[in-house]
Amino acid sequence: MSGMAPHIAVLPVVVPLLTGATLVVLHRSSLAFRRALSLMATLVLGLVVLGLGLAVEHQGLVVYQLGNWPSFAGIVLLADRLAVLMLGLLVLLALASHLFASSGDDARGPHFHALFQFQLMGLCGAFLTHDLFNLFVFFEVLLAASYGLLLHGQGGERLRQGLHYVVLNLVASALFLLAVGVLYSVLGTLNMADLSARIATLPEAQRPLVEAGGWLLLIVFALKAALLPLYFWLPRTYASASAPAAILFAIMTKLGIYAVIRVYGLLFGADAGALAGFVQPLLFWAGAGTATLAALGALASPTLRGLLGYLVVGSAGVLFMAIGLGTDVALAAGLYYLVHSTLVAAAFFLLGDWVRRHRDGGDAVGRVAAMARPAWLGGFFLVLAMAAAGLPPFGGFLGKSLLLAYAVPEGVVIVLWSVVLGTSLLNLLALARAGSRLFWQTPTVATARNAAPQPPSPALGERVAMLMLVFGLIVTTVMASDLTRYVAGSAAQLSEPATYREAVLGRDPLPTTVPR
Amino acid sequence: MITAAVLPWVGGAFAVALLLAFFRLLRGSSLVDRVLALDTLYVNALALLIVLGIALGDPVYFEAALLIAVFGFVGTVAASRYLLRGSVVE
Amino acid sequence: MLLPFLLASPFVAALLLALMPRAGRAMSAALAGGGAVLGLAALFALAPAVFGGDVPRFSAPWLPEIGLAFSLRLDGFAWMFALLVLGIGALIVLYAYWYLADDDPPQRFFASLALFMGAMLGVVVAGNLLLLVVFWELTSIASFLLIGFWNGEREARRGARMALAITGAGGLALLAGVLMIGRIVGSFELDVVLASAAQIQAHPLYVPALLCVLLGAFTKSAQFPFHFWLPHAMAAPTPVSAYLHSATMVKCGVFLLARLHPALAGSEEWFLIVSSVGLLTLLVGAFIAIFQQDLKGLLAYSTISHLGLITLLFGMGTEMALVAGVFHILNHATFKASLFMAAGIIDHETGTRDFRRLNGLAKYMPITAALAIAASLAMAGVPLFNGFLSKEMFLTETLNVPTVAGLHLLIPGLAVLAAAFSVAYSIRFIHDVFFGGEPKCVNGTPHEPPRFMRVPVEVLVLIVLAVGLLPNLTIGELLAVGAQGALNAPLPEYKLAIWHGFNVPLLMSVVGLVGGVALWAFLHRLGALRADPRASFGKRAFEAGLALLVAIAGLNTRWLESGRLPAYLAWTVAATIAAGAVAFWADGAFGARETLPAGPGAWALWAVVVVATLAVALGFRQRLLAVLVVGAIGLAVSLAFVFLSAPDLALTQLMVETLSILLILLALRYLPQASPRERAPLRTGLHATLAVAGGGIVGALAYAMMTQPVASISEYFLRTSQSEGGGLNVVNVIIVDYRALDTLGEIAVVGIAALIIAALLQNARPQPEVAVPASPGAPSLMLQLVSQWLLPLGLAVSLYFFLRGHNAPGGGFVAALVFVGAVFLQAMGGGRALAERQFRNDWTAWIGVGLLFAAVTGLGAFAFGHPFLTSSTPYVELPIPVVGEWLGKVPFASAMGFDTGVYVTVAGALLLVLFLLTRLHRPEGKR
Amino acid sequence: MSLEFLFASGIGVLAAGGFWLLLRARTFDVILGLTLLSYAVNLFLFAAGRLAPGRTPLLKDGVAPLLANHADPLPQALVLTAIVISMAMTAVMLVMAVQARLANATDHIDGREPRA
Amino acid sequence: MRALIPHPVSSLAVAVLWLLLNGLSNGQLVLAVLFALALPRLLPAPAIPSPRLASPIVAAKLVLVVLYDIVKANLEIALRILGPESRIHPLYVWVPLDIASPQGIAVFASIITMTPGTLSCEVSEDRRWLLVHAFHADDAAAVAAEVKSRYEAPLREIFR
Amino acid sequence: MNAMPFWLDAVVAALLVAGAVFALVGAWGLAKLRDFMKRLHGPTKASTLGIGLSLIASMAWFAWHGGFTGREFLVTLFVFLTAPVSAHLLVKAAMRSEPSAVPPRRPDTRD
Ligand code: NA
Ligand code: NA
Repeated sequence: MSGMAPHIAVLPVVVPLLTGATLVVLHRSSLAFRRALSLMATLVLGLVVLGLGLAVEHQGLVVYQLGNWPSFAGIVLLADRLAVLMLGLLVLLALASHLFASSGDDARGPHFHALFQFQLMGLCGAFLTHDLFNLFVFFEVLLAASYGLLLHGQGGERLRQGLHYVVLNLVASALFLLAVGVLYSVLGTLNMADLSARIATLPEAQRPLVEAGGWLLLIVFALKAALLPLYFWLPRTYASASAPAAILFAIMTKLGIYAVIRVYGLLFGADAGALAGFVQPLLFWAGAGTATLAALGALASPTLRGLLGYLVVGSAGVLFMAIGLGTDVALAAGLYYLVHSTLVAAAFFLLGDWVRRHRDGGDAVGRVAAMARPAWLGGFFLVLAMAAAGLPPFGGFLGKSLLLAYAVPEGVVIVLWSVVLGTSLLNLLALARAGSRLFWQTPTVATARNAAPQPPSPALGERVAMLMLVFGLIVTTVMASDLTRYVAGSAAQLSEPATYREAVLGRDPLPTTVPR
Repeated sequence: MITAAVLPWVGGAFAVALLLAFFRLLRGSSLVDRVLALDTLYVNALALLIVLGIALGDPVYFEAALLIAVFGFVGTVAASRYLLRGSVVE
Repeated sequence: MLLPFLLASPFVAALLLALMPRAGRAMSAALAGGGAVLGLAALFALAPAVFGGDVPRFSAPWLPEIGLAFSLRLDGFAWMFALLVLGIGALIVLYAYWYLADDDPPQRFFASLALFMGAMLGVVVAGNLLLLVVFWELTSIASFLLIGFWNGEREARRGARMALAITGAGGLALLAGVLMIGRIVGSFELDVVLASAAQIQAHPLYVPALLCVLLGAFTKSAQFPFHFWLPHAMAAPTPVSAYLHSATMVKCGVFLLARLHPALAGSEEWFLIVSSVGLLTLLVGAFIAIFQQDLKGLLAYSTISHLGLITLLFGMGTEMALVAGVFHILNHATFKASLFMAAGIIDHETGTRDFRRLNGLAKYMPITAALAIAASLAMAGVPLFNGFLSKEMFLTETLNVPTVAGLHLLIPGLAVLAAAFSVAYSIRFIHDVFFGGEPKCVNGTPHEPPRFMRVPVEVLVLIVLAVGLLPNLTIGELLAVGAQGALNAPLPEYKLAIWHGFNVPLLMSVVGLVGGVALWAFLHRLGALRADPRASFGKRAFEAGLALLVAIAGLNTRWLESGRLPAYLAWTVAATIAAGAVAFWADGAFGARETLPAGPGAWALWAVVVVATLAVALGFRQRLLAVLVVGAIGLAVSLAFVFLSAPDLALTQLMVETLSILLILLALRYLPQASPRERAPLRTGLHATLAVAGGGIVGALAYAMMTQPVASISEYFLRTSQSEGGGLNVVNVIIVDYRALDTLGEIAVVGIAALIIAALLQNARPQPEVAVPASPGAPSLMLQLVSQWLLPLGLAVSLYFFLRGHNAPGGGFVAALVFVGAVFLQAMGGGRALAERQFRNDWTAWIGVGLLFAAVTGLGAFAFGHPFLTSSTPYVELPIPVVGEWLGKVPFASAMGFDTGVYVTVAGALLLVLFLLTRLHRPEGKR
Repeated sequence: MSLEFLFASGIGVLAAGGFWLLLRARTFDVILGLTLLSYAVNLFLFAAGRLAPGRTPLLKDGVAPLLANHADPLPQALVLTAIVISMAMTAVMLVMAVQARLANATDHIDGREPRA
Repeated sequence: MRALIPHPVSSLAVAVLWLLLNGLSNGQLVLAVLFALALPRLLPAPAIPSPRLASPIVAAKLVLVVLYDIVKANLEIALRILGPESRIHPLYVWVPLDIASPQGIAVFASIITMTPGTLSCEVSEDRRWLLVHAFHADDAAAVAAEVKSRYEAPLREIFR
Repeated sequence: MNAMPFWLDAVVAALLVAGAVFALVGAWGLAKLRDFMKRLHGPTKASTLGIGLSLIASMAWFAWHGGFTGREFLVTLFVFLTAPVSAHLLVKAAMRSEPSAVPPRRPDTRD
């Protein structure tokens, strides 16, 4: 392991890649074997991320130059506290997804675990890469894998939503390339630190193109992260996914937000001159609109999982508002909320699957056959609903409190307060409505007769997965202070683009480029 | 010298041929016609590459010419099989 | 440590119950009651300190970043309230043990009840305002669970949701207010906040903070106009109602008013808002109460009215009014809890709560009747009962209100009116239930309840009487310590006594009593008390509002999240247009770089691209035709790459083009052969506009880019490709070396795509009528032969491209595509069966092997201490002396190993897909 | 008309055609639209390296390895990656289109025929 | 020999192809031999077995005849294409086949396509008839007789 | 690089011109003629020959300029090998779908 230490930053990409490839080679081996291999690899990934986290704590920024090329020429991976945070979250969700899937979902179609590992590879790569085009490539890897996971097990509705999801993402990929083209054409490089350095000294005449490139890129991220007016596809798609896929989707939305923080924080950060923070006002207002519409959507959603999709959108809206405020403290609060909302969404998707099973396949909130409703199911629903609606004592409450406490209620911040509090109320109403109908409504005589027999209680793996996520929620609540300090550290790190440039480019003298 | 003098005209002729084939591709009337036109398009493109190679004095475009020949054929076969049988491979 | 123990005991009980889903009624009640009793024990253990003037505190950090700490603080006021919560809580548990029916799940009930108790206790002892909000919201949740306990009933579910909506909204407002207070003061610690009245009230955020906090308090305490949720909470089991009305939930609000009184009260705003809301509530609640037909309904509106009274007192802002308010909280808790329990007994024994059916019960259950009448008299404020004492103090205080000139009689007058109302509804309660005829339509003959069900009522009525008769002895000290805590300052002079001599308040009391009796008699004679009460306006407004909200939400969902992809795409294109247009907003997008002249060749290719694109987009609905024209576009694009000195792109584009066409042809068979005409001119026009604008923006951006000067890192690649990357084809060296990670990702995508397709096609078998029918016939001899001849040659060509890639156009990807083409030609010539028989390969495994190969080659660098994907030694000479020299230098970068991985992955993936697609239409019964 | 203008206008036309077909509601049209769009995008990305007709594509003795003598190799490498990825995705889309038709009995992208 | 080189034609073709592609050098010669030996072996046996080739002289003569005919036929066709369309009289001809070898039939059909104004359209399933389309002809029998004598006869000698 | 001798230059030029003319005529036929079976003849023969001639020209040109590898010969061979097959398949497809291309009945079949 010590021999691997210098390479720890690349291992989050390599480990799932090797595992995925091996799983493809051994695609005819027993499912049990593939499950075990995939689980092992995910645990190893957890160790790797732990190691990387320690390295980041120790060194500040961990830079890895692939192919031993100078930073500006080759591809560079970079791990900072934010990346480690996202990776840690990913590993937790991945374990939950794996355990849940291994209870039977993975048997519904071939290649689940290979696709799962490729998905991890793509996500890890996207969290680590410091190269704009390489980010595109990892986006493609993780999206491709997500198409597979979304369609896993098929079904007409899943195909329908899958088509929408795939087409939209392909268009987004095209826009990504346009953005890369525009930025490269003016700035002549792809390394993010290098881009940042060049934007900082950009001649005024070239600013309009770079700005357009920045906006184009924002569309790409906004489509993934679910920002108005580009989130419309999300609720139905998430609602159609199986629970293990939906768990990973929960972090994919956050990936879009991560990309916004990473790219805009570095490229258009404090020292980007006239372009500093140029997207932030839009992020704030669009985030406000997103959160509001999502809260309304949650209220109107006819199914539980549709509602969950809206909750995901709503949390993205709040996060965008936090980013849009453009302060360290707001970003830190946002990051805390990000962790919490991701965990809640993941746990809720698991629960949604249980509910669906207990309802003979449907999770419609309307007046349909009532479900068999063991108390534990209702208990989990209660806890998750409280967490999701931002009710105390869970992290949602703490996160929103952090956000509000850090922002003086004056000017646009009043909008922030109103939206955060107002959407909390709407979410509360929606969840109460859904919960009371799902768990409290008694069956009519006719439907009771047709009601399915009590389904078997969830498999051990599923229960462990759920407990893991709930435990994560409790940890984010109880250890809120430690987590807050960590994310504040991340935000502080991000607020110093110069540090990144120094760390990435400092060791290689840049080639002289003469405009021609 | 003569070669150099005729090359633009030769290239132009192949280009015109290409456009004629393109006209037929758009005009039809039947699908078979259009497959034939596309095939001819490929063949003339190949010729253009040869001419370009001579003009540049660089054989680097030979690979492209070879691939146009091979894949033009594969494409024509597939399309005509689709027309002929309704399936490309049985 | 006693303080956390005090708070923990009900929570522990709740948690234990939550973990014991099968606990019986006795077990559940014992646990919940145990929690209350343990808490009481702790409370009494703390009593000496508190009564001695000490304030026990406890604090643990939670989220110091914003000042949230787990701080507990037990001053006299908190002690008094804790006593209410736990004491009445214990009685409620005892009562509920008897009250619950056999099919009510006891574990759920008592767990929720214990949670409720704990949450309320938390509000009371919280020493940090944010922590108070935490428990505050918990009370909302717990009450939601309890109100909806009989979940089979629609009214219960609705009532629970309404309560949650109103009090939840109030909780969020409270959070906002508390956050603002915290911002003003710099701390959420109650000690600090209570000592910062001047600072708070001078701050510009004071009014918003006050409004938010009051919103929280008013919603929770059911103050007008938020009062309507409370009567609907009556759907809860009666013990819950009793608890909710006496010691918890609605008392939260008035508790908060008292708690923050030292910090927030005293200002004009406070007085105006709080007292007017209190006054209105006092009147409205009392008036509506008279006309209720439901026993619990009457009690509920009575509660609203009494809470209004308390609010009014707190609004007055004087010290003595605060004392009166605290006193009335205590009194109201006792008589209202006993009244509810009595009502529960009546309901339990008769099966109805309708005044029109309940008559003359005094005959059947005399003891209960006596208890209920005693409690009602306290509610009416009749002397010798505890309600009289605090009401008298209230009337006194109304006279001291500093009001605007000319209106100084308004408040005392309205207070007397309210007193009359309360007398009227109390009489109605007594008369309609216990006297005046025989009960109607009741199952069996009513009788007294089980002995122990009555005990809690007896205890409470005893307190009512004891306090009413001997106030100083019984409650003097408790009130003093409680009021002192609430005031956070020395107590004013006051005297607890039944008789203060003849004075104005006494006169007001008498007028109220007489007026109340007269009012009741008048209404009774009129028959106005027999009519059905109308559904409350508040409830109707709330439900209409909610329905409107849901309708708007549904409209929004239908309109924006329509499930129609074209709409989503239209938004995306519109966003693209907006983003791109930014470049042209300001001057400068177009640079001054010199442009190149366009020759006829360029014009020809341009014409082909433009005409073909228009044809595909607008003209050709027949799909095969469209595919062919797209093929022509692809060819033109390849030629463009050729002319622009990019042979690798030309090769790749050309082959990918052909392969895509092959794939499309394979799939097209299972799709309609032509696109239908669309009939939505408006939408079509919009789409056309978007498409043209989008294309225009993209084109303009492209042109703008090309007119800007360049300052690229690319020259580095040109300069080092040969010396350090070992190849003359810079593009290929970039792909397999400088940016090998991109390529690794790219082939992973190809592999993943193949896996997805394999998964999708695994069990697919189209119905015969879906596909274009295949015509029979022998395979073409000529094709078969040619494909057969070309196979080994194709393989050789493939190897040629592979080996040359580093120094000439080509490389692993192109080579793999050549291989795929050759194999596919074989399948077209000889049929799928033949080709599959010939290539018994596990193409899926190829994908994995290729990826492993590429990755492991990259990992090889670790052995030399280099990073992932570091390529080594550009050229090797074979070590054998003579042979090596004879052969010459063989270019061999280890990046070729990587390229091998590319080759194998791509070939495996494409062949897997192609063969699967050809197998889609297999004969019935065969796999 | 400069070469750059021709090139850019060609990109624009391809992109417009791509957007237009994407907005049609049939799976097959969408696939064609994506194909056209990816042509446009690939040419666009290539254009980011500027146009360099008639240059030596490979390194060669006697030709200095400068951007003045060669087409910019970096965008080419990017376009290569992009081409391959878009091919893979086209394949996925195609198969999904077929499966959706088989499952929903229509090739409408929303899985149901619009009401007339 | 047969064990070492199971598909001699194939191997020869690979070797020649490799050298044509890469030019002649010592290293490439080694590779050519290597691939010539390896590739046909790696690949599965062809569905239609390789024919035995005889009479190389006849074959060489045929190649020359065909090349001459190609040029001649193209000139003819070019003139007719450039002339008025009304003067073109196309015609279908069924040509009975005497040659049996599948490779022979294929080559015959190919030659017909490349040469005098004719196109081979279809080989009947029993391989006894070849449908030919003539660009401009008046006498079907004459067309059949010409192609049979000019190409089929030598081919029958070559593919025995 | 020394200039080609006049005769070689002339041959190369002639081959190129001839090739271009044939290809042009073939394409002209494709574009002009009104009947599929007539149109087919032009491209299959003339264009193929046109390619062949230019390939030979290219071979000769590079032979003199030191780049001879015989690869053009390979392409020529390939084109000549595959053009008849393409044409063959196209005719078969046309005979199935084009009314004007329906062939007469085989002489040895009765009814
Ligand atoms: Na009555
Ligand atoms: Na290297």
